[in-house]
Amino acid sequence: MADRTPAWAADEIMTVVASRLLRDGMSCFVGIGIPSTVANLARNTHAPNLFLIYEAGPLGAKPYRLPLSIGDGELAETADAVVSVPEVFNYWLQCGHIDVGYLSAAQIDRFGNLNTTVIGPDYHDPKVRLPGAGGAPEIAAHCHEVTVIMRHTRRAFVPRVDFVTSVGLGPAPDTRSRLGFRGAGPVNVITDLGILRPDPQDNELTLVAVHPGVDTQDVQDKTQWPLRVASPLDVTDAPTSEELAALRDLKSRT
Amino acid sequence: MADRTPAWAADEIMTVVASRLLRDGMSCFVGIGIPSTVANLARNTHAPNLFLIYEAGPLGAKPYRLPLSIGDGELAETADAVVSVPEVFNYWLQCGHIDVGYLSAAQIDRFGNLNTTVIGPDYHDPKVRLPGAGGAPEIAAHCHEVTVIMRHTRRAFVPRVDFVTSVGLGPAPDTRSRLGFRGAGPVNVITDLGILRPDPQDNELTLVAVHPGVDTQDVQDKTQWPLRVASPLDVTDAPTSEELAALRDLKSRT
Amino acid sequence: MAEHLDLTTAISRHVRDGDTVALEGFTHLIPFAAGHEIIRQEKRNLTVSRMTPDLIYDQLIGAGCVRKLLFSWGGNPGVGSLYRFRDAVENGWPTPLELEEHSHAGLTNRYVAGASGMPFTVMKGYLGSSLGEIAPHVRFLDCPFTGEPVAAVRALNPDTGILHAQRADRAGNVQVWGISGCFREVVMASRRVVVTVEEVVEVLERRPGDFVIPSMAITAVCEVTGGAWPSYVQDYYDRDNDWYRKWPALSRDRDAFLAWLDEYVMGA
Amino acid sequence: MAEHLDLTTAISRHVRDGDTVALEGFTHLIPFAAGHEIIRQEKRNLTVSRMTPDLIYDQLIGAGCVRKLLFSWGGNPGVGSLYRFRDAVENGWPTPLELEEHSHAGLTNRYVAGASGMPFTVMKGYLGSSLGEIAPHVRFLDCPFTGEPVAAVRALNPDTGILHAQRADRAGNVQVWGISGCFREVVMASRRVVVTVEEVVEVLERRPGDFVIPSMAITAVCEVTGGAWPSYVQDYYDRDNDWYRKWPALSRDRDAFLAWLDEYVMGA
Repeated sequence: MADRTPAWAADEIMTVVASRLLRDGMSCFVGIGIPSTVANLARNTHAPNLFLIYEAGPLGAKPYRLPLSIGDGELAETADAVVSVPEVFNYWLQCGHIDVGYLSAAQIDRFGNLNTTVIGPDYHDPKVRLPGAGGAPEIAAHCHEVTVIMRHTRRAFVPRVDFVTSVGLGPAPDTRSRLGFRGAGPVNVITDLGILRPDPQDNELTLVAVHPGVDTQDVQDKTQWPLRVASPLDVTDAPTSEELAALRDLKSRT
Repeated sequence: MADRTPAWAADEIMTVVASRLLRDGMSCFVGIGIPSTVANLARNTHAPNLFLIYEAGPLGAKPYRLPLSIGDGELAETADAVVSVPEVFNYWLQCGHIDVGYLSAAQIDRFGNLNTTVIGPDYHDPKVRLPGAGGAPEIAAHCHEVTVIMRHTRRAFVPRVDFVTSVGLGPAPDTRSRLGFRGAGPVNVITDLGILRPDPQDNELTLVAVHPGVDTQDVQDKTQWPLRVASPLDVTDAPTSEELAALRDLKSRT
Repeated sequence: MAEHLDLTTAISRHVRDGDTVALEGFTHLIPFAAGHEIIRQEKRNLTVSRMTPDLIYDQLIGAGCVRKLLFSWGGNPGVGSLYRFRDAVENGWPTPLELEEHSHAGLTNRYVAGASGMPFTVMKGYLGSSLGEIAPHVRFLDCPFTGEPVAAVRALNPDTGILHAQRADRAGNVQVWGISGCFREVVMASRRVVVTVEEVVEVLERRPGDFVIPSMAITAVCEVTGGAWPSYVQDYYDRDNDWYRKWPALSRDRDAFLAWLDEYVMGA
Repeated sequence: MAEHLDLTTAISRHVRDGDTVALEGFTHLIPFAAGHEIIRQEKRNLTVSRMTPDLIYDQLIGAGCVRKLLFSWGGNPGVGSLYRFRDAVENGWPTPLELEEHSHAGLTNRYVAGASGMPFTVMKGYLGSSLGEIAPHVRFLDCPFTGEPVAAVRALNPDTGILHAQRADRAGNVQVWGISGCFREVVMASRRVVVTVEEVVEVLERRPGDFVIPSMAITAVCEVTGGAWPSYVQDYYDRDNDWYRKWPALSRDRDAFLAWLDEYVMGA
C-alpha cells in the first residue's frame, strides 16, 4: 500500500528530520523546546533506548509528557538516576560521555558559531538581550557531535554572529582542535527548509538537502551569506504518517 | 566524697586527657586507632553532640563499638549522612568546616612536623616503609586546629623528621601562612607522659604539663632534642573513675 | 549548628544590604518565599547569583533590591523573556543592573571552587567563546602537565546561600530529594546558609534518592510551607506552569508589575 | 551500555598486561574476587591504583602482577603492615615495585580530574610537604586571581576501573549504597569499567542512601556473590575482621603466602 504523503507544518518536518538522526542506544544531551521534542519523538519511534540527559540532573529520563521546563518533576521521576548539576556538566558532559547534543540559537553564522546572548555589536548596550549561554557552550564543545535545529530566517542566518556564545567549526579549519575540544561540533543544521552540513574542506555550512517542496532560492533568500549548495542536492524524505502521528500524539499530551 | 585516684595505663591517661580537649558541638575529623577512641570517649562523656567525620564518608557518625577500620559499616549506619570521599576532602575538610583533627605519627619534630611515610634519610631506599600519608597532610593543613596523640619515645621525638608528610608549625613562624594554610596546625601534642604546646614566640614544642607521677627528666630522656619546659609546669588532672569506666566500657564493646 | 528561626528574623539577621546572596534551586525547590521576604524588608544593593534567574530574580530586580546579577541563563523557561530583567538591562529601571555572565558549567564550577575552599578551579570552557572576553571571573591557563589550554574560574563564596528543601528535623539537619541542582555546593560555599523547608519533623525518615545536609553546615532553618511556589517541591506540590505562563502579563508592564508586587508581596 | 559477562571473560577481555587498573572501594565493597581472577590469569606489569592498597593489593603484589603502585595509605587498617607490599618495596620480591605516592585528598582529586575530562585539577595540598618533592604528578601554581599557591594534580584515567556493588539490573544499571569512596569518580574516569555485583535483579528497587550508575557508563557487569569478602557489603555481609587480623600470619612469610595463594586463589 502506498503511503499517501500527508500535510505537515514547517516545525513538524524539522522535528521529524532531526529525530531521524538519532540512533538507538545513543546518549543525547537535551535542551528544552524543540530539542526535547526531537529526542522524545525518536524515543517514541525508532530509538526506544535513547539515553536522554537533561542539564538539571536527570540521566536516562523517559518523560511521557514533554516538559515545559528543564527541571520538571517527571524528568526526575522517570530517570535511571538524578545527579547534581556539577556532576552533569563535569562528569558526564565535559568528560566526553555524551554522543550528541541538540542546540538552537537566535543567530548562526557560516561556520556554525551560535549566538544566544545579545543582538547588536555592543555587548554592553545590546539591541536585544537574549537569555544567555545556559549549557550551550559546553554542549557545543564536548558532545561527540552537535545538531543545530532552528527556523531558517534571514535574521538568524548571518555571515558572522554578533556574539560567539558557543563555538562552531571555524573560521579556521583547526579552530576546534587548537582549543582542545573533544567533540566534532555542529555537523548537522536542521531547519524548516532543509539540512546544512559543513564543507569538509573549510567547514563552511553548505545546503545539502531541502525538504520536499522547498525551493533552493527561498533558502538563499533567508540566508545572509552567499549559500553554497551541494550538487546533487538531496531532498529529505517526507514525514511518514506514523512519524506525524507520533509527533502529534506527543504534543497532545503536553 | 573524695574520689579515690584509680590506677591507669599509660594509653588510658593519654586518651582521657586528649578527650577532655574536645568541646560539645565541635566537628572533629577522626582517624582510626587512638584518635577514634579519644573522640568516642568524649562523645560518651562530656561532649554528646560531638560531630565526628570519618574520611571514608560518614558525617556525624555515632558508633556504639569502636571501628577496626575507617570504613566500617556501623559508621555509615549511624551517620547523619554518608558522602563520597571527594566530598569529604574537598567540601568538608579543605573548605574549612572542621574544628579539630587528631593525628598520630611515627616521628614528630620540634616544630610539630609529622612523618608517616618512611624512616631513614633516603625515600627511595627506606629503613622502614610506613603506611604513608592517608588523610593526614590535609587534616594538618585545613582543620582549625590539630591535636597530635602518640606515645612518647626517643625514636619518635626527633629534632627533624626524616620526611615531612604533614606540615607542622615551622621551622619559620610564618611557615603556615606563607603556604596559605587556614588552620592553626598542631597546637596540642598529647603523649603518655604529658602535654606539649608550641612556644608562642617561635613555635618550638614545649612541655607544658606532665601526667601525675611522671618525672620531667624521663620526658627529656625520651625526646631527642633539648626540651623546653614551661615554668610553672602543670600536672594534668588524673583520670576520674567515671572517665576510666567510660573508656574501659567503650573498649570492652569492641 | 542550625538555629530554627521564623523567616522574617532569618532574612533580617542573615541578609544585609550590599551582600552577595545566592538563592538557588534548579526549577525545583526555588526559595520564592525567602525572596519575597527580601523584597518586603527592602534589602538594597544586593549582588545576586543564580544559574537561572527565573521569576524569583525578575521580581527581586523589579523591586529594586539588586545591583548586580551573576547568572547563566535568564529566561522564563518554556515561556519566553523575563521582562523586569530585560527592562533593567536595556533601560536601567528601576536601577541599573550590572551583569556578570556565565555558562551553566562556568557558574556551577564557581560554586564548586567555593565549596572546595579553593580560590579557583579549572574547566574546559569559555575557550573561543566571546563569554571569555567579557568575564572578569575567567582567566586562561596552560595545563602544567600537557600544555593544553584550560579556563580558570574564580571561586564564588556567597555571604548568604538561601535554599528550599522538603524537610528538616529539630536538630536542623535538612533532607532533600529530586533535582538538587547546586544545593550542596551553595551550602558548602556560603558563609551563612538559610534553608526554608516545607515541614519540620521529629525524625527524618530517609527515602530513596534523598540526601541529608548535616545541621553543622547550616546557619538557620525556617519552616515555610509552600515556600517554593510557583516552582515545585517533589512529593509536596507540582510546578504551577500556568502561573509561569501568566507571569509575562503581570510583569511586561511596569505598572502592572508594581500593582502585583504591592498586592501579593508587600501586602502579604 | 554494560554487557553481562562472567568474571573470567570480563577480566580476560578488559584487563591487559601493562594496563593501569584501579580496583577501588573504601573498606566497603573491595572487589576481591576480581583481584583473584587477575592473579589467576597471571596478568603482568600492571600499574595499579588504590587509595588504600589493603589486602587485595598485597595479594596482587605478592603474586607478581604489579609493576607500579599508586596509593595514599598502605596498611592493614587497625592491624598493621602489609608484608607483601613491604617486601616488594624493601627487597624487590617477587619483582621490584615502583611507588607513586599521594595523600588521600591528592589521589581522590586525580580521579576527580579524570572523571571531569580535565588534564588536571587544583587543590590545597602537597604544599610544604616532602610528598610534593617526590611526586611527578604534582606541580605548583599561583592562583591567577589571588596569587596564592595551589597544587595542580594530574588527571588519572585508568584503562580499567574495577568496582564491586550490591546490585545490577538486566540492563546493566548498577546500584550502590553505604560508603562509596570514589566509586563515581573511578567509573567516570576509566576507559573501561567492570563492576562485580552481589546479585542481578529484575528491577532495582531504590532505597535510602543509594545511588544508581546508569548502564551507559559501564562496560561489563559480573554477578559474583560474595565478591567483596573479606571486606563487606552493606546489608549483605559484614567485614571479616578476624580474617584481616589473620592476614599477617598468612603473608609475613613468603612461603606461607605462596602456599595460601596456591590453595585459596590459584586452586579456586
